[in-house]
Amino acid sequence: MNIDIDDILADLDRDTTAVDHTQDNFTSDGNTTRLNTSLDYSISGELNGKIGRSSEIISPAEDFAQLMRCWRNERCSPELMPYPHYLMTRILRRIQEQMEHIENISMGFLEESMNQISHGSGNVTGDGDDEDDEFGMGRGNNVINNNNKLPLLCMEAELERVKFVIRSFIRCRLNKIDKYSLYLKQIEDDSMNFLPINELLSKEEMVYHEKHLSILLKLFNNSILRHMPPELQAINDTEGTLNMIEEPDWKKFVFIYIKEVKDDSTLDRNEFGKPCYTVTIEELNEIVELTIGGIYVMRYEIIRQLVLDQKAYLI
Amino acid sequence: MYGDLANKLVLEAKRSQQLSNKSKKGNSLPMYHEELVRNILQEVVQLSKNTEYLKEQQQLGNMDSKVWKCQQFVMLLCMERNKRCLLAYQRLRSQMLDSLAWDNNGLDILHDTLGNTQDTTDLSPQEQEYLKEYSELITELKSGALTDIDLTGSLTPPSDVFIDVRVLKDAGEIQTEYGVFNLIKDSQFFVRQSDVERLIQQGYLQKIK
Amino acid sequence: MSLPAHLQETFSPEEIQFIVENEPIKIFPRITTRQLARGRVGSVSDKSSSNQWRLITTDANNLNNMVAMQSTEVTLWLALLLKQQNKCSIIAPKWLTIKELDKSIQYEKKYLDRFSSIPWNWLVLCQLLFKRASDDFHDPVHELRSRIQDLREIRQLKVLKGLKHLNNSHLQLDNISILEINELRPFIVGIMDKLREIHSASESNDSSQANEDIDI
Amino acid sequence: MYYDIDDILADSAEIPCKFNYDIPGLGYLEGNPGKQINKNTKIQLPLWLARILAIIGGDSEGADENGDETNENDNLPFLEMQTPDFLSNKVINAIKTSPESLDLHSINSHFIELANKWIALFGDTDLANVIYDLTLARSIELNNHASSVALELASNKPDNSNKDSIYQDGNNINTPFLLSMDEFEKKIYKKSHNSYKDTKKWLFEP
Repeated sequence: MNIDIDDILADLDRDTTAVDHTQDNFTSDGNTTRLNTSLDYSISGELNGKIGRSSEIISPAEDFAQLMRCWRNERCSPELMPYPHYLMTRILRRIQEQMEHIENISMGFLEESMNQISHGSGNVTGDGDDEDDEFGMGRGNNVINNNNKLPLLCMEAELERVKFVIRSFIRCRLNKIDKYSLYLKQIEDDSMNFLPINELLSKEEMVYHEKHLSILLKLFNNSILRHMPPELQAINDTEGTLNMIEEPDWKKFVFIYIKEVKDDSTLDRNEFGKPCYTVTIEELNEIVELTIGGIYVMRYEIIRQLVLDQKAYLI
Repeated sequence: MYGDLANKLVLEAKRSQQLSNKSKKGNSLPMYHEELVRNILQEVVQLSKNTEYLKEQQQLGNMDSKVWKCQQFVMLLCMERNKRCLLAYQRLRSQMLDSLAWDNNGLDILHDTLGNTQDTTDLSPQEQEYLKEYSELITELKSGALTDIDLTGSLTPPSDVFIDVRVLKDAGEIQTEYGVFNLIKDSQFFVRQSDVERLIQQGYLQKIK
Repeated sequence: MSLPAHLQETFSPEEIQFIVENEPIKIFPRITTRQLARGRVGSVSDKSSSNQWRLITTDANNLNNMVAMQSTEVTLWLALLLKQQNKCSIIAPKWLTIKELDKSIQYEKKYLDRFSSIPWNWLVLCQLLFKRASDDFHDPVHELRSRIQDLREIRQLKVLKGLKHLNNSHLQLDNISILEINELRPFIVGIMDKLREIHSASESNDSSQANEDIDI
Repeated sequence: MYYDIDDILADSAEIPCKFNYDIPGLGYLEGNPGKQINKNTKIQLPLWLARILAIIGGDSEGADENGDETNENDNLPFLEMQTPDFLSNKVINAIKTSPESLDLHSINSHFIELANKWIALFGDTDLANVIYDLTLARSIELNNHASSVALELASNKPDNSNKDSIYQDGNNINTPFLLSMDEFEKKIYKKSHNSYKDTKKWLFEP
């Protein structure tokens, strides 16, 4: 499988990403079935089931809402969620463009203010006593101090916000990558997994995973393992008295909100005629109805598919 | 009894865990228990030798198989226990080192004295190497596709993008998109928070409410 | 750890605020941004775009078409920013009046086993508005505040009473708000996980299988 | 769980064991190096050791061939674990009588975790019910303490440097219940207390 996601993404439109022209690139591969399934997953996961309608345009607002979902799900779920490749590419590109845009605007302002300084009204140390201080925030020339700059102020603020979410999102993912590094290694070697590792992780995350694991193992080896008899040097022993590989706690309780999805054939009706999803907690032999709009504390494994299908949110 | 030393080490680990839990900001690591670790490793070597010896005896037919099996198991379990304790201790410390590296923006804190609270001599040579390499990894990750994000930046949501700051100590000139600021003690500026985050952390600037 | 331990358990209240700030709210702008040159939207030249909003997380249309004293809807954080710059007043949501809050309080008192359906962000939203837009309310803010406090206390008491129903299966907590969830999460999840572990430990007698796993 | 510090510590709890065989050379386990351990000897062993020795040792191949009595004896594991003090009838009864006023920490600092391990080892449903009720009943008490955050804490005191310390928060000083919590309960207490406190702080921020 030598498909470079980035190559495909490079073809995608800028702000208005048409979805399904990426499909062909994948089906030409020998590994058609599995790849398509996983791709379907990541696309439908990202776009809320809009696959197949090539005219569909994803607005920046929708994308950001989706990013917020990804961030909140990631923070609440015990497992590492699939990396939203397409979404992240679009948003990172928008950030970059916006930064350039802002720079252009502020360069303009800077020139303006330079001109003012050369005309003798400069106040560089800034004691903040500008008469034309429309925002009540002027502190000299190094500030945004007129009405025209209000959009710029908002755009800067927005940029900080979106950067924060991505930062927090990635840091959360890195933390899970570290926590489950050996487990992920195991997944990597197991081709039967639901997502190949290069879809579960971003390219950067794959590098991080590999390198961090290797320096950690080096630390373990140099300070402990190499002083041990050979039969005790393993770090991934799952057969011994204790499993050395930590897996996500699939049964961990999480808070979920059941979303309203129109015309979902998997929806049932409860005794009051309200639409709901029926799930079974096998260990307890219990059947639970999850009503649309309801909030529950549930075992993660029970509602995992609903979350992946975006029918439920972790909150 | 075998395993007692290892237990002591884990109690140490528990203590440093509690210490670092107390502050939300990553604490520095306590001293690496080099001697204790060495003694535990020695115990393992001793156990391993005993195991070899017993194996020879068994092969010579000098031992009842049940007795041999039991002795083997006891020693194996002791070795495994020691291994688990050693690894858990080292893993906990490696996690603390990770936090340290993130708090220091992936900078080489061993050679950066600015605002650094970690005493290098409290780390084992292997840990120092680990910290150096992990810091490099963070630096590497920060560039590339995620350059714009500043991965080591604040994990508190941005509240005020622009803030008033007071200069606490002279810090020379800084260049931002909004021009050059000459940071002279006691002067005040209205600046973009992200531009001066580091200077605030380092105590050069103070946010004015 | 690349994420501090306290953020691995739950969100910080500041993060909850951040989430809430991305919701839309109605405002009365005090400025007009709508430009007369119609039909050129989308192809604005670089020069005029410096006083146009171009945003990447929300639709900037409303911002670029503000007319003074004509209500419009923007994202809360933008509303708060405009408000801070004295460029708008914020229209408090309908449920945030003395009359509506009294209704909610009555409901909370009447039904001891459920929460009234005030919005999922009520506690955060009103806190933000009280703090940053207190002059935009028709009702006296201190009275609104005391009712919010009443609501908070009644609901807290309800939660406290409900805790004895924690179990190893699941809970249904409709209409519990985001800040309430977040505050309770470490406790509820911590205890329910343990109850689950205790129960499943008794179900799976693992001594027999462990026997086969061990080999010298 | 492999790297979990508390799990490792819980595993070090001592369990009374009875050996089913004479084993020469294991005297060091009871402080007599070089000596043998005699059949039926009672000895305290850490759980991490006892747990395995209690399920292995049986000579299954031999038993398959001839089922006479000697071989059946040979099928016993190396040792048997006996009910440890922290799960004695006395303790169980105390749990049933008044779970909230029990000093769990002094019975065993990892009581709940250990009880859980015991339940898993023997599939002990009765014990599971007792521990389940105990955990739940005490959690209510725990929550009462964790959620009572003194108002002064909500204000931003700059000198509040050790505010996260478990026993030093406002009205919680020297509360007997807090001192009676085991390590699991302490962990939950800290997490939830911090959560209540952070929320309150945010709500009352000036």
